[in-house]
Amino acid sequence: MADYTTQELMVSRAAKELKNGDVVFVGIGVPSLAVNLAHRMHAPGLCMIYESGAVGCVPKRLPISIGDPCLVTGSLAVVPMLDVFNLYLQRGLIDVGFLGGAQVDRFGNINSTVIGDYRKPKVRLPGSGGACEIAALAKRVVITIGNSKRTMPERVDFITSPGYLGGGREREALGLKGGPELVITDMGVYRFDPRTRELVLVSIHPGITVEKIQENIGWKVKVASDLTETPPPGPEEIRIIRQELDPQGIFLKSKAV
Amino acid sequence: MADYTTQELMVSRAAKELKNGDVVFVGIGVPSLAVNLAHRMHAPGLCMIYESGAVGCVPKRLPISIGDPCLVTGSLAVVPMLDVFNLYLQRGLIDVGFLGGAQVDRFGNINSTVIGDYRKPKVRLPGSGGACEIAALAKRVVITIGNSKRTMPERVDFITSPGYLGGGREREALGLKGGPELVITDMGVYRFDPRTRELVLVSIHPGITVEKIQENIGWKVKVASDLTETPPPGPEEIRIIRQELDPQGIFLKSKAV
Amino acid sequence: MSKVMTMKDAIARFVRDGDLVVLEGFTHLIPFAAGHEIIRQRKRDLTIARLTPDLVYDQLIAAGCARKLIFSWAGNPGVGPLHGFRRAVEQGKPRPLEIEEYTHFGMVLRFMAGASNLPFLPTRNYPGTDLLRYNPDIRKVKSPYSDEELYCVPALNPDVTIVHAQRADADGNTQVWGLYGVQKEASFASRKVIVTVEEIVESSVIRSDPNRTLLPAPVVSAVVHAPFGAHPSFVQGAYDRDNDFYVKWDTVSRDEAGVQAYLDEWVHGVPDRAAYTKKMEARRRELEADRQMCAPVNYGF
Amino acid sequence: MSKVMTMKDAIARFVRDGDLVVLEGFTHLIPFAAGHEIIRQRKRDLTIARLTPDLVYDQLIAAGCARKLIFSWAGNPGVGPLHGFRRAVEQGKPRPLEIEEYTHFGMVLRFMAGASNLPFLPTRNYPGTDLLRYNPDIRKVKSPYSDEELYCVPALNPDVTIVHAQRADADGNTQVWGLYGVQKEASFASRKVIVTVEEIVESSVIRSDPNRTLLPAPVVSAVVHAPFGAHPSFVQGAYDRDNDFYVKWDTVSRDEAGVQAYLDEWVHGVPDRAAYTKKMEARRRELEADRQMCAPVNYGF
Repeated sequence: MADYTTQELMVSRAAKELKNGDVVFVGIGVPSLAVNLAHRMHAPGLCMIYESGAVGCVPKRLPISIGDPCLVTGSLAVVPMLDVFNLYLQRGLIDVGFLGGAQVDRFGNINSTVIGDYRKPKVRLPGSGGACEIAALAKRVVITIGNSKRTMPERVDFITSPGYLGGGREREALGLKGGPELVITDMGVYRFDPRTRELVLVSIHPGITVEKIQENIGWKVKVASDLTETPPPGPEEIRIIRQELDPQGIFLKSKAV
Repeated sequence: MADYTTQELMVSRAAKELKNGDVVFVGIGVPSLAVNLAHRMHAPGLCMIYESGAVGCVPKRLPISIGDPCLVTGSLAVVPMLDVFNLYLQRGLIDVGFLGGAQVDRFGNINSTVIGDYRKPKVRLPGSGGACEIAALAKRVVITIGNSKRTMPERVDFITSPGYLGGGREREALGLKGGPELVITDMGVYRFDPRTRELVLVSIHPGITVEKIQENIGWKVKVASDLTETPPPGPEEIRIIRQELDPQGIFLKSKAV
Repeated sequence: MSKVMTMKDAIARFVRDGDLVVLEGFTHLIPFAAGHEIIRQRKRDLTIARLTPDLVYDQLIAAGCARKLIFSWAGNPGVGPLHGFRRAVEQGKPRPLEIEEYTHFGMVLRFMAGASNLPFLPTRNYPGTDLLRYNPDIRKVKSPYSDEELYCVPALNPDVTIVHAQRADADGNTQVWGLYGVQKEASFASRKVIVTVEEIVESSVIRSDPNRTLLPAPVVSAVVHAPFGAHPSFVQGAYDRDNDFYVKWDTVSRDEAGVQAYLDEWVHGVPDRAAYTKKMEARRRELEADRQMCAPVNYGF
Repeated sequence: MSKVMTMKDAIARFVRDGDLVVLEGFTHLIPFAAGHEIIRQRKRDLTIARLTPDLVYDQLIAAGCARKLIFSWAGNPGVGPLHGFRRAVEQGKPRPLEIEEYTHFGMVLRFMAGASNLPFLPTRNYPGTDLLRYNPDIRKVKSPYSDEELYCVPALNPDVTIVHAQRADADGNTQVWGLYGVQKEASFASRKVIVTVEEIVESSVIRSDPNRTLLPAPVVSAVVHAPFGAHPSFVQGAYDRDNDFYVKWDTVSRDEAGVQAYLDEWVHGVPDRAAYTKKMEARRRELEADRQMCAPVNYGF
């Protein structure tokens, strides 16, 4: 059995989604690892921006929070958050935003606010932070989440960050551009049907079956006619992830699938 | 005859209008000299702000323009112009603004835009710059201008910077606070009637008569019952102006009245 | 005129029960020392606003100082949930906590509107989010230049804002480098501003680099010398973020007893930040920053 | 990816006849070298926008490059009127000049709205000024939080903005100190941005002090090495303002012949700024700045 973890596979798949020259709004964990991997592999011209205001970061260690001092030292620019949101995000300079959450639904809407009722929460989650504006204003959005009936219900309890809302042209009708283009889970990769805007399974990870995925999602999932297997990370990618990006295995704990 | 010029008298009178601790929006020429004089005499805690974004300036030479590099070197802060207008002026941090112009009228309105018709100007003047917002948003405004029928007509050709508009409560009715409190000319000093908001002559410079002033103003001028003579600059003030502030006599040319 | 005073005096004088209080700093320069003094003086019924409540507000909430929270992301960065915040919201312990929720962009604009003395500022954000159903203060404004409608947020004007900085002079001219967060906007929006600093310097230091000044004296009410005053958050060029503490807080704060024990030892158990720092001297040394100086620039003419 | 090119190439490639062009810099860092290259390449029908047209636009106008001016203060700072501007407005020479007039605050907000991709921004300014009668684009917007009505100004989005700076790296990461003016807002508002600099530096210099960066590479289209490129305006830490030239311009520009003679000698008469600088080497030396270095700060952790 191949020597890589599911998270490493997700990181490598997410990295492949980034083009050289992309300006990327980075979050902590898998997104941060993916962006740093792409930066070292095929996208040296990629520009990392953190919502904390650090631009063009070259972190000398794995950042623990989006405001880690290692993001500032040696960066190309540090700007007020007012500029991050007005001049970078709203102005349209951000090519790719990474988002996660507690729930992602059939149309790519994300919930990171509350499980249950907003006023009487079962579980109160952190809330939007910058997620809502990234979902609304970045050109492309890549989502990472666990594949389960709990985390991928047909409809999220609360739309924190708008995807395609009810599907079809609902998002465009509200004047929103962009939108999610890819969802990467621990079992497979989804894109969005250009017409219905519904999630479509386009690749499954090695060892996973379509049945397994159907058991772990909240609706009858659409499957692409040209369904493929997600390419596993190459040895160089694994080396970079383990030796350079997360040597202490802070985010990518287990080394066995 | 006393050894001081009319301009030196105007500078010293304007300086007396400034309190210690005032945050003052400074212009070039008489205002700049007045503020620097006050700073050296009775208002060491006065804070100078130039619309160019220099705050707490300690110019080592007489600044020729409001963007002179000597305003930056050794200043307490240099800020973007967006902050000057949003965070300092509109926020209400500016206690005193100095304004001049080509015309000042009976209700303290200032014209620095055009003589004649706006679309077919006899003389096209520079325009507002920051004057309109200073007149609208500073807590107090001090005006300096020459006393003549041309420069002090009953109604200005164009209101660049609002004073009390048509007089009475017209300014307040538009939601504007503050307003001009003093007009200093080469012949006298005027305040504003608290009810009619019309200019009232409160002091005349040594050697000037009320008749002389009436001949050099565009309407029947109101004179205060307690009309006084403008106090001449003291020897220390004259020394500072001539030796420290304008040693080359760039703004205060002639040394004889 | 010098505005230097002790933390005790600054909090006693400028923070009153029932005030709208802001302690800002986005992961960087979080004024923990000031937060602890607010707890020590048992201030009550505060409305506390911050983009990320972080541990400093989790502690204020758990200590019962706050009746309402205005925020945009309530988590323990890089670790997990804020248990004090969740207990208050989910179980009303130690007292019910009213919440008013925005997004980061919304909070930044609220401070900027307040700092600019404007009633609101517009944004292209918000279409489609359910936040609109629960926050009636995110409203629509019509552009006078087209048929476009945009959402907007109302100004936020705190009674007092507290920020921590690398250095200030005695008058309050304050300089910051590294992450700026929203301290400038929050401070200009506020009626009173308390600045706590690692170092009080001569004005000549400030004047040697005027472009670094974040806050000018006229907006500052008090200057407090509080070295290590941002721990467990960090100060660029002074000390690193104490990530272990953020992880430990996840355990400490799981029940009210744990929080109380922490407050008894580290807040009520010490008179001030100096004592707190002495008590963890070894840790402080571990967190000390390496030197990586910037290239100086010429301000001459 | 390096964006370094010659001034000739940058202007030829990014400035087209009929464009809305902005050369910003408030008394400080005015990109005169770029302005001269625009004249040299005989660009036509430009709409030029700037808070203070200053000598750089007086020359563009007198050279017949502009059909419209958007501005807020048209004078020769500290000297008097701009004769080229007045001839165009009062007598239509060398060609009629359409004007669109705001105030400084209004222009700053127009750039900020453009930089923020917003249709407008509100202000408490403008009640009572006659400017409202002649500028129909200063409009009213109603606050959704009260009965208040405020004035607002529309976004300004130039085709190309040109700024001069102390230093940038080859990718376009640009640093400025001293007066900031509105260069950041004008550049972010613009479709294309040309940065002309005193010095092109290694990225490591930029990275040693990231808080000084005014413009990040993603907004910059071209980087031009143009030492002394802001003369007769100034560059903090490099050279002083040439006040004598500003005074001399008052005489030179009083008639069209005077302006033409100046352009023939100093613009069309030289191939580029390097030749211009060589031609006034003695003057350049007189204007060289003294050294007054800032206190360096620590970015370590």
